[in-house]
Amino acid sequence: MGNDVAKGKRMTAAEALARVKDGATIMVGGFGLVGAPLHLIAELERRGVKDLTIISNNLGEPGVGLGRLLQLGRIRKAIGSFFTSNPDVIEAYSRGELEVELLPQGTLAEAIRAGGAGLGGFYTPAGVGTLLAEGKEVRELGGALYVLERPLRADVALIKAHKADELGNLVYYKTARNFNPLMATAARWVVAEVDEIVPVGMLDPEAIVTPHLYVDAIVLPGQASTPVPKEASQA
Amino acid sequence: MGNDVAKGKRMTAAEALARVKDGATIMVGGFGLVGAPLHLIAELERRGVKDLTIISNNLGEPGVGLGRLLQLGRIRKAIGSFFTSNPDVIEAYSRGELEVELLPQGTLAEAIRAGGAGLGGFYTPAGVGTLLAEGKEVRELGGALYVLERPLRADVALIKAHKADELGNLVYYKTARNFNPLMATAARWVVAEVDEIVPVGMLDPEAIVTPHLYVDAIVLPGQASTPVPKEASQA
Amino acid sequence: MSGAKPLEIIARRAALELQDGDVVNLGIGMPLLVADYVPDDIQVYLHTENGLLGMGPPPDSDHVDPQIVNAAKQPVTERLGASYFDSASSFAMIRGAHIDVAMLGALEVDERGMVANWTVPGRAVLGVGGAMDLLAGVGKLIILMTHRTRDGVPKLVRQCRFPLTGIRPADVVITELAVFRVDKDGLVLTELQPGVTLEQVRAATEARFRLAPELVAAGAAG
Amino acid sequence: MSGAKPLEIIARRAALELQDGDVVNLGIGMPLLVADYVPDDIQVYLHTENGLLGMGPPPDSDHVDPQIVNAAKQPVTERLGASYFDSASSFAMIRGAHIDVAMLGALEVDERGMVANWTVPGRAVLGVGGAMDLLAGVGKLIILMTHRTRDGVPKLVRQCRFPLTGIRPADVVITELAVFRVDKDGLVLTELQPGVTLEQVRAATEARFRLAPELVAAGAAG
Repeated sequence: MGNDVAKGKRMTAAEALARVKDGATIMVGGFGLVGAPLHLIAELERRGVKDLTIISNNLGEPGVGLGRLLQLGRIRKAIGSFFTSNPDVIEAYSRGELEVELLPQGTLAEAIRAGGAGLGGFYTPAGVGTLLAEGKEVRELGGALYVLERPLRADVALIKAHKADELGNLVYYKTARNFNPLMATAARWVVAEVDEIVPVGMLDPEAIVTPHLYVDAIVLPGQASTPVPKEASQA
Repeated sequence: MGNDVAKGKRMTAAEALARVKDGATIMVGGFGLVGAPLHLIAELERRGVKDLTIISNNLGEPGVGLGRLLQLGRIRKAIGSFFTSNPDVIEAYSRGELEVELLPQGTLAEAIRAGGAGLGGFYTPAGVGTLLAEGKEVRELGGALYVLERPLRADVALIKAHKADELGNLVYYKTARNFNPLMATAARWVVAEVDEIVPVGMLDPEAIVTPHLYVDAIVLPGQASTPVPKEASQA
Repeated sequence: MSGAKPLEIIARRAALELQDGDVVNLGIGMPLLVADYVPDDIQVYLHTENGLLGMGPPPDSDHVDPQIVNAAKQPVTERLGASYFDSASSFAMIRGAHIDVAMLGALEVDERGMVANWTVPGRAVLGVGGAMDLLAGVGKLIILMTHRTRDGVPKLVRQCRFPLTGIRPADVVITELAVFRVDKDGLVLTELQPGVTLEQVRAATEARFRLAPELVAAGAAG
Repeated sequence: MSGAKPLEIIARRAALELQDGDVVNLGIGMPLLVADYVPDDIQVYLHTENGLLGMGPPPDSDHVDPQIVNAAKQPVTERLGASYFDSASSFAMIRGAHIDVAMLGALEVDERGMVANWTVPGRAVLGVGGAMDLLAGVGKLIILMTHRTRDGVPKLVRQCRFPLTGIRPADVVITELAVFRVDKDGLVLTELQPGVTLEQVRAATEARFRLAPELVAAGAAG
């Protein structure tokens, strides 16, 4: 809801993330590292915030992206669909250092959309009769069984887009789109890392994927005025 | 689900609507007449099918678009959000000739999306405490009240797009988009009336709004081989 | 009361509620007038629920595009930076509180701020449009209406006689006589329109309301 | 049995299940091989749940775009007529039965056709991906798997020991030994892979299954 600031959404990563506090719930876009806002994640690392709840499909790779925050012990809980590709998650979980909430990938996407769309919940067929439906309401509707799933929302969303205009309208690039447009709708403060910022009017009104009302801050990494420490910039 | 035909989705209106039978449930795109598939509606008239259930935001204007089908007594039931702009609806309803199911506009849109997305239902705050929630489940979730709404699906969807490619990928034009992309997802047989058909590859993969898997038939009115009767062509 | 028409008075005052950067939905009918009074030094972005963010004013008759319309199906224009989207996406913005302000008309507002603005009792219920979604979802709900009906019946009432549009109260009510804010205890009169007295407001209002401290201080209560 | 490798035998046979115009999701792992065996005279459209319809083969090493990947996060290409969309839209296609065919691997399939393909007992449950959505939603569900584990344990079992992926049965199961269809009464053996005998299938299968009439007629039961 980038509504309190008409202009001046362009910020450094440090400015954009200044409000992120210990214990925050943060959505992070990307499917693995594809479409992940790596510069914003590096800034999260630099800020040293901890006890984070991360909503993201995965937790990066060992030492890269969100995987770096995990190694540093900054993540308390992860909500996503596929963590087994990062062995560090398995280790942290088995040591009791990381709480995990697992959702089917389509449910994760839909729950984020529902959070952004002001819905109270939805019934999905995915997961019925499985371990992932345990403890959840299962209900017959129109002759089929569905699980009730609840919306997800966050304090902050960190997303990666391809281009922004100065108002904050966004377009994405190829399969780097994935969860990013959904997360843009479901957090109180939405920061978009972009490859390019163009003047208003340069994006086709029919092709804008994320209208500007969803975006609070635009960060163009090359223009960051805040130096990023070496170990973080490797991400 | 235009999956049984890889090529040859291009058809005349008559061919595309040959399968529409009396008693069918039909979604019809458009916000008023803006984005309404007027040539396909004229073909419905020509075919003479009746006892139709129409899912559409409105029922056209008196004698125009769906309003013409209403005048001819072809519509048994209408599901939509705003019918008072067509006085014929009020008359037909008061004479007991038309059944009406009224939904908040956002609920109508979301229910069509849910139908296309395989969901069993969703909880919306719109309508809580009003006449339109009577008889529906109202439930507190996360401290707020929501109405349970059910998905909508149809036998046939008649939509209006701007351009199609030969595969059936679609883009729309301005506010003529409205309900059309949603209805494309929620019917067993989806017919798109378009202004132009372009070769595959001419639509930007990032800007396609309706991917081809949703589209069964593409109708370019200028190329219809079936003559449309005079009174219908006025629509 | 000045010589200006009631609707103009209301729209002019309503525009002052807007802040720079606000995303605003003006519904249909009278609130659309507010667009003409937005102060020059702020930028607001108009959302119309049929699928456009960045709505501009009506075109002149030579530049009408019949496929660019507002929620009342009237031709409008597209501003630089506008975007188009489907109806589900548009109402996701509304229900999800991504619209900062909605300005809507009303038939009645009760003394708790509850709004009736979609149908009248006894008539067949055949139209609702986006009224309930807007009421349930937007950030700030501002009701614009004449203080009384044409027949002189107060529209700020103890309890709505007309069917409610939802269970979420208005945040602000603006009439040609006064401005009210709604808090948890109900209506608070915060401002008299120029030339209007408290007695005039009392005489035209059925709902009970309190006076804002600033009004008491200004002596309006006298 | 021919000299071909099991995975190749399975993929080659699976490709014959495809029809012209099908929209197909190949999940991750072995089923991705099927793309290499699609008959030349039909056109299918590959959907990958991370947000692409119209996926093409892996690029050569000079043309890798790291931002075009499949569900296994491997680089792929984009075919003419492709489109990109977000994850909610992609899974709407899946749950809404807009994907005609999904071909997925499995750890076990039971004699009712129920599928276990996402986790093993006793291990922490830390990954599911799109498996449950695909199973619940696609038009036709085809399971591709070796008939036994590397240790020779049958994977077609009376009842799954591994956690189920859902309550929707597979439509077809293809192994390097045989093809089964699933009807309301369970598994039906419809085809032996070239050179495979019914006795070999029986010996490698724990699940009970019936013989399709065409197999009986062909004398396979002897």
